Amino acid sequence: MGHSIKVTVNGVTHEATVEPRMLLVQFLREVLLLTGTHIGCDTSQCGACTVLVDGVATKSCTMFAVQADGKEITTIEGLAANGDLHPLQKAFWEEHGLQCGFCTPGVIMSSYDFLKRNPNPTEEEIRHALEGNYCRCTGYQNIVKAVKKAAQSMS
Amino acid sequence: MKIQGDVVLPAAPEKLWELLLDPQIIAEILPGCKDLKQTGPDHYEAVIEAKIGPISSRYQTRFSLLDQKPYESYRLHIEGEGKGGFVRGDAAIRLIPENGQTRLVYEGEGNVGGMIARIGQRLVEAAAKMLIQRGFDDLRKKVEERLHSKST
Amino acid sequence: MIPNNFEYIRANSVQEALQLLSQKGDGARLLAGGHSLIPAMKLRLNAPETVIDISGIQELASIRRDGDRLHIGALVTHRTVETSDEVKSSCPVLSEAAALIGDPLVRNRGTIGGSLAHCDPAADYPALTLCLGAEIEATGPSGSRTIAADDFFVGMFETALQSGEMITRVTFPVLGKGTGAAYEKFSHPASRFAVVGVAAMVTLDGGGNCNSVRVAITGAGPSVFRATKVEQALTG
Amino acid sequence: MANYIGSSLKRKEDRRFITGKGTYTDDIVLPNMTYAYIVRSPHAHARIKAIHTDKALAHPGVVAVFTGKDLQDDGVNPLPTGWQITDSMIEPPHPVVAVDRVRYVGDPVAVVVAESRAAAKDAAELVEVDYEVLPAVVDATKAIEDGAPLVHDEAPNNLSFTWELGDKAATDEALSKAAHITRLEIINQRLIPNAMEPRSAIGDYHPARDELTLYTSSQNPHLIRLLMCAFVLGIPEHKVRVISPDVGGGFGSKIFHYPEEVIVSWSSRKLGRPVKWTAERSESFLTDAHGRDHYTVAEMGMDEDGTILALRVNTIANLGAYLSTFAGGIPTWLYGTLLAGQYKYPHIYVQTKGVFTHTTPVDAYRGAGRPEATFVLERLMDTAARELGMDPAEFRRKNFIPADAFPYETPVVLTYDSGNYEGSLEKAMQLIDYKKWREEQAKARNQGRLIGIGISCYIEACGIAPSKVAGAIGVRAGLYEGASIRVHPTGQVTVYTGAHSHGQGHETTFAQIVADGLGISPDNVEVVHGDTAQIPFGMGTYGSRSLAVGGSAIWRAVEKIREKAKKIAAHKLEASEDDIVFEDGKWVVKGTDRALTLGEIALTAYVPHDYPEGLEPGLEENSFYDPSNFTFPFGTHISVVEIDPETGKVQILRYVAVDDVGNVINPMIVEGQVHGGLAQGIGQALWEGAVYDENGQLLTGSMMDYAIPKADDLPHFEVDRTVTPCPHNPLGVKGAGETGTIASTACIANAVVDAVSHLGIKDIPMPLTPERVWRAIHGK
Repeated sequence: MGHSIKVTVNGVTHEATVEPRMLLVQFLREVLLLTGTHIGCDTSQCGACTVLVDGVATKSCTMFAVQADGKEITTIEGLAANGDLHPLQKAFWEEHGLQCGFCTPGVIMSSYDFLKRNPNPTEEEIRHALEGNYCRCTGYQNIVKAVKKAAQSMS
Repeated sequence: MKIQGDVVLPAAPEKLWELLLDPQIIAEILPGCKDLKQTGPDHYEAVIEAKIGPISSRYQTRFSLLDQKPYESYRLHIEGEGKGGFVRGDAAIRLIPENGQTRLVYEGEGNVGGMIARIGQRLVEAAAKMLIQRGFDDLRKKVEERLHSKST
Repeated sequence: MIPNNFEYIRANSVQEALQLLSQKGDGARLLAGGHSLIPAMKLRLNAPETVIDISGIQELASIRRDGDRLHIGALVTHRTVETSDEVKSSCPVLSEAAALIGDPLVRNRGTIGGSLAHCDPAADYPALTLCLGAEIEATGPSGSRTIAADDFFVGMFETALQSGEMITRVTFPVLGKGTGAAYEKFSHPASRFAVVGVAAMVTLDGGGNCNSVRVAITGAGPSVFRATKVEQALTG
Repeated sequence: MANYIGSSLKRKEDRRFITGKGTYTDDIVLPNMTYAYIVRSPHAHARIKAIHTDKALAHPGVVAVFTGKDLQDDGVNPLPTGWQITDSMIEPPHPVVAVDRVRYVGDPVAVVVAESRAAAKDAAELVEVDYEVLPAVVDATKAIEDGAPLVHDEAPNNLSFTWELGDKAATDEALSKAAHITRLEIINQRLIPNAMEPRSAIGDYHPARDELTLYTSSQNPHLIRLLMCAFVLGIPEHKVRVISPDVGGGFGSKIFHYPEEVIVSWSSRKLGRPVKWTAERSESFLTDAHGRDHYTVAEMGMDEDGTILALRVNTIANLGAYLSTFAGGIPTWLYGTLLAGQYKYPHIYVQTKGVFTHTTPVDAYRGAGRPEATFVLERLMDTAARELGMDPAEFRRKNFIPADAFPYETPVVLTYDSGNYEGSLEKAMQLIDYKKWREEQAKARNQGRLIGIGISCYIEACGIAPSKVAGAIGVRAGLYEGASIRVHPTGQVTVYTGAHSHGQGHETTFAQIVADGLGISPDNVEVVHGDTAQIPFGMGTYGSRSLAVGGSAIWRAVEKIREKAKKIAAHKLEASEDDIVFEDGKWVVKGTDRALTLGEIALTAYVPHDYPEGLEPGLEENSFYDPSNFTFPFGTHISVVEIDPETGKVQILRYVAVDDVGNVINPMIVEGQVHGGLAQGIGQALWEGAVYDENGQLLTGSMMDYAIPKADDLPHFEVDRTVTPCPHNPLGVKGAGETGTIASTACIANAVVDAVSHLGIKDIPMPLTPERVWRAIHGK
């Protein structure tokens, strides 16, 4: 029943045996204990579980762990290189882009992918880019500001 | 959820009546019906596998044909339970003769509960209509087949 | 959040996927982008015995223009259609429409073949496919066949695909001079599915008259359909 | 010395959240942990004939299966409600797990505990429940009709209480003499809170120590402990520790004592192993207490020149199937008392019927009663102005309580502390350029475009509340707050607060207060919340009370520390106590440069070699602060919307919020609270709404159907402030967490109706979806 998989998460390669039905988010949270990736819904809407799969922002609740075999995953825990916060993390901090923090890792990972493709976005583009990440605390205004600030500091 | 509609069947009510109550026909026109068993006069049990796109659910179903007024009307009551929740339906069925054919008019209430009701809101009503429509299309075909095979 | 258990098999080629499909029968489902299948499985509204993962089949993941035809592999993601220069120049409405599907994260994984095979009554791609008169290539045990979009969408979640077949390619016309197309969608505020979506393609002759018009509507019926009366009214 | 109070300090808590190191309840893994999955009723109303658990028990990995009868037989009591509205209020028992009848879709029926989540869920499918389905009622207005199905046999006509406030006779008389009466029938639709973190709880019982730890995603750990120990399980409170770690939003929905907290605690005691339960989102939709759900008829009478004479409000409030923790208080005391709003008029009468239905229990959701009151009043204000042919701003101005009238006693028992209503209206009108938009609107109408301007002037009573008042209005709890400040020998400080942060930034705001109060950097202040074992006592966070009550408690403890520090400083500096002043963050001998810092004093307190005679060593103080009144934030919000006449879609062109929350400790955080509140209030106006079918099935049971605002739905908000300090708490602060929600729903609804009023449209029911707006415009 179990499948052997080899997944590189935040630069570290893990080998594990997983049931086919285990979702990637469950693998990250329950097997690797990387609990920064959250589960906010069960219909693949809220984006709290967003991680990068081979660099592409992905809802890790809508992918089986077994599908991650051979892939490179980056989670929020892997974003700060050598303890230096990523410009997105800094910007979210400085612009008060989070309140309860639950959606934040997903929002940051989505923004990461987005800024790679669109390094100099308008406010409207940022709002559209975050359509798949729900936040119930901030009203999004400071999230948008933070993404914009991160874009500026990265360019 | 209100269910209503009608279908014209190519036979007079007197010829249709028997077919409508025939368990074998019922088993064939109920979408995804398996293992139909008679549990009493006009009472049946069956497993119904409903497959609508992303949703696939098995229902343990009981149904009854009540208040029968031969050649005129009866009531179909159906209750099923499955993993995705439950379904219940109750429909009054009337047979109206029309130029040697029959207009079958159905009118009733259908309820879906559980996960499907909560998640599939966007689809439930359309899906129910589709399944009912399909059931009656199949019925028309069966009626045609039977009458044809009898006449030959 | 936890699906029922199932057997998982990865198919590395179309051939392999087809063999598995015929071997596993009705209890098997193909997994491409997973954005329709996995949510249903998580809610246990669908419990396939076998999941055949075709997401890694490279041969189905490319876009190619061949004269006045634009071939899009079944596993091309919405994001790729949205951003592809080839699509933008050959059939820009497709890119524009792809950008309206779900949300960016859905578009990152969802595929055109998956969307068409799934045939959700409120999905976006079926409207485009039907409006543009695309052709769907279905491959089964006995080889490939081409199905015109007009024949492909049969009903709610129902297509002309037969058991054992899978979509391998979708072919769109390259929009030439004098032809324009657009897609307008009124999104559901929660799901972002189309409450109603209208795709239209118009070809003008030299004199500025409508030579041909095709209009397809999604979200407003059990399946995508053509608004033939509108088409007739606009032609000429 | 930095002045931290009033500065937009970056939040101390954020480092853990932005690096994925927050610890929410579901992140906690304990050795030997088991997982609970709860079998729930798919029916809104049914009799349980039998429950067959044998197949589930036999499933691999299953540890136990419990039914309601198991809990009942073991002496588990029903869940209590914490607010008695009238002496005759009917409080039917609310079993933790249903025993013989289920009363809403989602009512717990059985509990499967297993070695893994997957095994628990798999086995739950094998629990067979025989139901006899009974007729259900979901609409409160129908539930009180004779012959409606009864939710509880002990509540005839499904009525829990009829509550009233104000002088009915005087109000009736004033209305009968009014030159004009404006009447509205309002449905304030049911909302589903949807905090992003689904609820979660872990019970962890240690048999050898006979101690239970409950981790729960709660806004309210001390109260949960009290309710669960004293009322439900009957176990000693001192043997129970409740920890609410990082909590991912609450908005009210995590105040209440939920069945699952009892289920994991009781199961863990039974099994001697930790038991975790985490809601799936579809469970959250069914079981988190919902909000709002009022049907109201409101009438306001004016004299010829537009002076308001009286207001009469009759509301039917849907309470759901059981009385949740604060259920009764929301549509009564937190609603009726707010109906004076910002206006001076002599007569108000309000009556609320609290009604049971076969739906999820309803309780406080952000704003809790006050958004409903504001909606009634501000929709009436706009409608009345229109009917009188007055500008809505002018009509409001005419009826404002003047700035020199405070403290102001309303006809509905509140005494407003301070206010300047005209000030915030003026500021908002200037910011948005009200006059220009009225001109734009006129121009647009000529072009067939639909532009509307909405005003909402609100008042909020928050910072709940004096305990004495709470007792008088039936709250079965005190509403003070506890705080403790421990100065460590090095001069660093730990603050223990009974308030609980689930996104509000207490760790920063409270650190700012203490930093200024004791002359240290906020970096040297650690704020501990959410743990009953560490914190003396607490009443939790809701009703925008954390800063006004919890912050004041902390300030009182700061003052006590300062007093003791002064004694130590006087001794060390060989001065008289009267000559020691706290200046620039130091204890200074008046008029000299001789001074001690907190660090120096703290070291002395813990190493008291040279120390005042008779003074206790150590530097740690507790305080319990019970306020003398609510605080009364207020403000004016103005929005401009444009409606697409062809689709009915509403676009928000501008949104200006001018709030007055008294003194502000951290402006950045206050603005963030306003933004979030606006999103939720606008969400109610335009998109959100729970829909049940007539059999009690929740049709909006997922994020596929229930529309939570997304980034591209919302406009850029323009947020500003006026400052009218609260006169009765030491910080001069008022609550800031709910203002956005309270004001914005009415603000947007007023704008939408304003946009189409020239078409003869008086009202459109919420949510103002494109379809509803389009139908109103096209008369269909």
